[in-house]
Amino acid sequence: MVSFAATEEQEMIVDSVRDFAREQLRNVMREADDSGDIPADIIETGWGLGIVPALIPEQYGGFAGEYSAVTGALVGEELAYGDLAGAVYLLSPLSVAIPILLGGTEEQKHEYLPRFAADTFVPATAALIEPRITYDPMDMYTTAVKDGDVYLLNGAKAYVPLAASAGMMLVWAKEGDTTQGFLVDLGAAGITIGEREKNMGIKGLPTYKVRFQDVHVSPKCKLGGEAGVDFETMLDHSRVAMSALAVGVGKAALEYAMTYAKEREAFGAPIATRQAIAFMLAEMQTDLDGGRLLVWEAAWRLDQGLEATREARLAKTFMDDTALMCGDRSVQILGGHGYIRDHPVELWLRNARAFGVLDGLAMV
Amino acid sequence: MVSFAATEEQEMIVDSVRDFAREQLRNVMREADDSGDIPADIIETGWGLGIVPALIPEQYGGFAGEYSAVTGALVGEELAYGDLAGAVYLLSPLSVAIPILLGGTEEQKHEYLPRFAADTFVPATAALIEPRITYDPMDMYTTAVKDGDVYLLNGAKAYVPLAASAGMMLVWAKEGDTTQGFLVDLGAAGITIGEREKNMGIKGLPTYKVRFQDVHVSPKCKLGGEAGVDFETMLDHSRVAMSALAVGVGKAALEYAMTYAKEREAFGAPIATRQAIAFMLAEMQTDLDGGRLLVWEAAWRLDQGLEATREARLAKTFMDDTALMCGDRSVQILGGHGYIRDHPVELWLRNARAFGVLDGLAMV
Amino acid sequence: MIDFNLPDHVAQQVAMAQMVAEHVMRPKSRFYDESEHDIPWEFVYTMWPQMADQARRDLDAALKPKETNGSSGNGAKRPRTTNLRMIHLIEALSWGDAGMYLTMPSSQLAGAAIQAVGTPEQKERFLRRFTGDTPTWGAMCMTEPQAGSDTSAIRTTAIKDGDEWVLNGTKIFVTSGHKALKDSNGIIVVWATVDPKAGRAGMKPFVVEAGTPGVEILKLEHKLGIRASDTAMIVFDNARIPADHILGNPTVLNSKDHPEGFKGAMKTFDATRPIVAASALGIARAAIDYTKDILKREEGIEIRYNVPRHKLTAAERDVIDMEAMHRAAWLLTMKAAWMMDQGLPNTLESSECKVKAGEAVTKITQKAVETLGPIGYSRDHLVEKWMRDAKINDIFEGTGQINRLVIARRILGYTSKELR
Amino acid sequence: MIDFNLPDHVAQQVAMAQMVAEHVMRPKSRFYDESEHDIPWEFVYTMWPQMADQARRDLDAALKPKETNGSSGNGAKRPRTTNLRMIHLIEALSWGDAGMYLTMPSSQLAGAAIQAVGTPEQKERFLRRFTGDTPTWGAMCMTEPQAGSDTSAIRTTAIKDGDEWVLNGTKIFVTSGHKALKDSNGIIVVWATVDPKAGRAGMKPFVVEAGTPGVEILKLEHKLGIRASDTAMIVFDNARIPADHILGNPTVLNSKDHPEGFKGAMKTFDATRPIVAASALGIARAAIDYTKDILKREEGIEIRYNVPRHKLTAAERDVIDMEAMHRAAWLLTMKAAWMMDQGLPNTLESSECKVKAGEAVTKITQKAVETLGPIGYSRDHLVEKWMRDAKINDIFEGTGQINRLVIARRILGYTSKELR
Repeated sequence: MVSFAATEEQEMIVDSVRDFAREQLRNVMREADDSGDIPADIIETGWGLGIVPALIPEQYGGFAGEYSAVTGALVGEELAYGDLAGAVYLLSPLSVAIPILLGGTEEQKHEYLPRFAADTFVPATAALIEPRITYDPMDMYTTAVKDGDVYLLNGAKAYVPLAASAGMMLVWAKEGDTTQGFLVDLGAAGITIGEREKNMGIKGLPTYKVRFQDVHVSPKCKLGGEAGVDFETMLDHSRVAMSALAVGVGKAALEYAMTYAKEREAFGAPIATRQAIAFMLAEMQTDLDGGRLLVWEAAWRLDQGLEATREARLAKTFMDDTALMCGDRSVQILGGHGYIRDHPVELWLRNARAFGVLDGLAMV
Repeated sequence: MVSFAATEEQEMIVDSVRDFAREQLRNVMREADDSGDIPADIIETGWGLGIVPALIPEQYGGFAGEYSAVTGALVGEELAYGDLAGAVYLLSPLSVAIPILLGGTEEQKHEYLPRFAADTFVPATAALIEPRITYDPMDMYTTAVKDGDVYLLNGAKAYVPLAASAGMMLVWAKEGDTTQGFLVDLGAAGITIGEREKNMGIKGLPTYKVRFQDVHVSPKCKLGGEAGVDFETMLDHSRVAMSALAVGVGKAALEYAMTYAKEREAFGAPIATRQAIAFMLAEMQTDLDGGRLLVWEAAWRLDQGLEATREARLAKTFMDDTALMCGDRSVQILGGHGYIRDHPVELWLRNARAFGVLDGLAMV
Repeated sequence: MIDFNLPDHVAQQVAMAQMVAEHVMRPKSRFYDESEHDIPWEFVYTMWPQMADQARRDLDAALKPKETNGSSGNGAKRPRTTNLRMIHLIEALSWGDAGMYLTMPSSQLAGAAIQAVGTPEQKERFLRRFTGDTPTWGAMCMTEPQAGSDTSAIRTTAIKDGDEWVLNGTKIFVTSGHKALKDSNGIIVVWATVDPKAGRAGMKPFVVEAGTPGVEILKLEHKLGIRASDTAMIVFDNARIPADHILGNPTVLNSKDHPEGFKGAMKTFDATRPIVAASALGIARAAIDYTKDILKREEGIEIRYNVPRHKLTAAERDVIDMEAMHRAAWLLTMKAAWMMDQGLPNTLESSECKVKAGEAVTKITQKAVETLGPIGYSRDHLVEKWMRDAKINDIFEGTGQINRLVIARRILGYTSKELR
Repeated sequence: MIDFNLPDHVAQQVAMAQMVAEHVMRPKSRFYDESEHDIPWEFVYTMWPQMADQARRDLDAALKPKETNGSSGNGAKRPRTTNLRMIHLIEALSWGDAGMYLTMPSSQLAGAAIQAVGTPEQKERFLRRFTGDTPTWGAMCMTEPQAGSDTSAIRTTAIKDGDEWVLNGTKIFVTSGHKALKDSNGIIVVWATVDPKAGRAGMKPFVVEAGTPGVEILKLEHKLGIRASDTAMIVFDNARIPADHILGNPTVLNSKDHPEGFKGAMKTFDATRPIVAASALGIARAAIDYTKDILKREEGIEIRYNVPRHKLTAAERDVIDMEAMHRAAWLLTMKAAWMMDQGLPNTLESSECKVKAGEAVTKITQKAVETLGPIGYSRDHLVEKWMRDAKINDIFEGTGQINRLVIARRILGYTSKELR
């Protein structure tokens, strides 16, 4: 039965996440952008919300929650409203945990999932994006080739979050015609973690280039075992999650611009009373509200086990553009003030541009 | 030396064309859209302006003028400002005359060009567009194959103007890897002229589907003789010409909407005093002015004998969108009144949509 | 729980509407586009029995004193789905033909106004005719030559003369006006001012029945699209109607704080804008379906949804952009309807879905014509018609500009004085 | 005759500027982006000799009584090409680096104001320093914290006290303010009101020299882009300047018909907006070149300009759209400059090119980042920087919104009262 109301349980989770995102993440956002560091205690506080452990079923040591992409979307929007870099940082373990949950063998679940039920932040990361302009998650340049008893990984990845601190890494590579996941230890021979990357935005999130040269991976570390996984569904999850984050960034930009436009006077009245400004805001609101529903529908389909590739793509297409539009317009509405770092809108413009570019950066 | 000023001679031509377009073409525009007919005397009056004969060099019986794509663009804009259907109708002989002028052999020039120096309208037409969604002038489905002494034409064309009344037709077909032109008599065996087409817009212009089944064409009727012609340049000319027409249609829509918006009151003031309306008009003006310059530059390059494929494409890309935008916004600005046939804007919206669709319809 | 499953009973009705759209409407779509103002009787008769049946049930429910509040129609416990059902049906019928859909025989906006503020007697008197055997139409007369978006500029007057109101003025853009007054024994609801000096507070709705002397149809508009639907210009020349044909409170509350007549009109927008949005999106879906179908059938192009944007062909990306816009607008429309069903205020959401749907259908159909090229522009195919039909949706029930203003005022907390 | 051939002498200078852009600016582009507020001395010293030379010739010409009118600089017969030359040079330098271009040592807008309305004595006194051996900067102080687009809200005051004007107030967004006051013996032109009650009529420009007591730089802004350029906040705390440092007529003409001080400021926009547009389009060209280059070099993709739109790949179509927008904006800019050179009024054209260039560079650079994907977003490449640099062009010298208003007023014939 059609409904646009979240469950009470979801409301509770969202409320606690919202408080954290607004009061804590947002407070360190600018400093993290400058320094490149999100304070560890903020991450620990965020971890303490229990978002990740709550997803791990009881038999794997978690809190017996059930993974829901819809809940993930609600949480993602709130976190990204606080700060995108912080959101991706905090949720990065999910880019390992969720694929295992969705596609891992029973052994893999038993071995890896309990690690995510820890009391303190568990840095983990997925290596997906490649430093090519024709980067395509469904058709990777990084390869995995079975060579006797092991798989050999070769290739190069970029935008790998937390690669320097993560204990566990899920590497996505092309095996035959499909993309498959391989759980590797970051200390394995043949893995070179490059210098920390310098990016236009999400600068509070440490990302790295990682090279793989004949890295040996045991077959039991191939996600889903011999048969592997249905990567397209994983990608659908990631695209929906990223789109939820995009809604949060767009909303942050809209609200800030709205407040500013009501306060800023020009020609004898607040600039928000001029149609040019008011219409920009109305369109931002409309597209964010529409985009949020695209995200919800795609997430709901994933939760229902329905085919969702088309819906995930529609949500992503729409939100890639909408987030950027909101970032750009928020700077425009603030004018010269939007261009300087005293206000956060320039940061959101930089962060918003990530969405159309870094496909697969996060999974929520 | 950079200059944006037309020559005095051009100004004179443009002035006379402008008067004709505004006073005569515009007057019959709505009726022609309803009835499908542009009165013959209007066409004769337009022909009397001497646009076509003036292009034919003296040695071929003309007025010794020199063909200039820039002049063509200036004239095209003015005519289309009056009415697009009338403009294409009146200038349709050029889609035969110009290719001959640019690429015909000396014999072809002597044989055909004098016909266009006549005192009365010379209906002639080019068959270029094909009824396929993947229609591509550089890669036609209609073929010309040398079979002994003759070329055999096979295929189907659409949007062929005046096919039922024209004496002469230039058929563009694929020969080998290139597109080549063939001058055919409309009475030739194997040519079937279909029913008059029913189109969304430019309804005053009669267009037809034409089929070719093993139509025999003598090699001396192949444009440019054995070697053929550089069709890409012809297409550049056509694209520039079409873009000039697009400027005219867009300008007609803008000016009408502007006048309406200054007169129409709502909420106590002319709607043009509201930023939402005023900004739409400002953007239409800006894009039309920019588009016109793209057209001029591409036309100028053609006149200079410079490579102009890129510039023609940029002009066309920009004006396809801009004309449609102007048509759409003019309807929007008139609101409910824009939707009814008492005002011309709905007609311009339909006509404007032709530009992104009917590549190669006219050559000016 | 956030859920996108349509209830079974709605899904079944939608499937039926889609059948009607495909088999009754589509085959005649071009005919009624070319024969402007001919009435598509086959469609009218197909729809009438269920329209009459629905009207009877609505009227009976409205006249049962206890259940006028309407949160649940038949005493059943299931949540209200009236608006959700409505938008789905209209979307399906508009996929068939938006012009024909507008000829659907019903009391339309006139009925909505009477249901909203009429007395039980008025409901019985004016709406019973929509439950009989003969297709009957209602129509709303709001716009005037000098009063479009700015309804406060309405000049039609209603002067009390003894037991009667005397109407004078001209109304334009009356959808189904001819059908209500000439092709059936229908009604029209006319907005007129009882006190020109009172501004919007003086504006009141009046019911005028077919056959009333002094009511003439001056012309039927020739339009860009939705040509199956009649759009009438109606002149009132000392048209006399009984005193009790006024809807709602006849008193003029001069205070600016009580423009209640007008508020009534505005409130109907909350219900009607999602309906217009749904109709728009039916057209948009038709255009998308057709485009995808031809791309696949003629050129073997199937849209690859899992390929990154930069690796797509231009045509693929256009289709995906079209679908994304369409779906976003549709979900906004669903939400606005769902909120209405839940009894939640939905002015913001109604305007949002109207803005997005009006813009989406305009862009989508224009792009569909372009994508199909020479085929798109030809009247041998329906795409060009859909482009023409589409445009009205960015105009009526509040232009895109008016609805942006509504949204902006809501989110900024401005009055229409502060932001205009 | 309509002609797009650049005169040889301009073409040669442009080629030189392009060399500087490529070899002096580009290699340091990233460095000065990261080291915000460091002065790119190598660029400054490269440019200084010709800037000083040009300044000397301009000043000498201005001081020769007969030829101040400026339709022809050196008595030569050839048509004036000052503005055409200027936009081409700036376009080329901004292709190199727009932030560094803004550090170009010259009198900049301050010089333009003095040249426009200064007396010969003022020109000599204030502008001679720009002809010497040491790089020197000028700067314009207009914007205040509460007065951006709305310059009538300026609150900085100039009070006559004996032989001096006393300035009090705060100016922000002063481009090269630090370089003018601290890094050289430069000047700034400060807009202040001599009569707060007189509105725009009371606004006058004053020249303030480096070293004037009471003038302090409160901070340098940290910006999204153009980080090589300093953007200063300057405070005037009882700063005293000689009486003859006022530019133009010191009398306040209270009539609304003579807001001449402000008109002077507005008039400079006709010259400066094409310059900003040119700078924007230099950035845009850089982004297009880079995108095409990588597409070709790394992926073997060459743009096919003769293939119909619907048969292109998405990437090809994006590039073509980018190029079309860019070229349209550039031709508008050329025309606005050409009109200025011809002595034709170009307010409309100046705003048109500014609107289109600001919009084009924003969209083009944002799209370039997207097209290059992971490479576009990385600070290992300059595309992300260009996207950041770009955005200012839709904001300064009149936002896109302000310039749309200017255009609309021109074409509709409205005053700023009628359309605001």
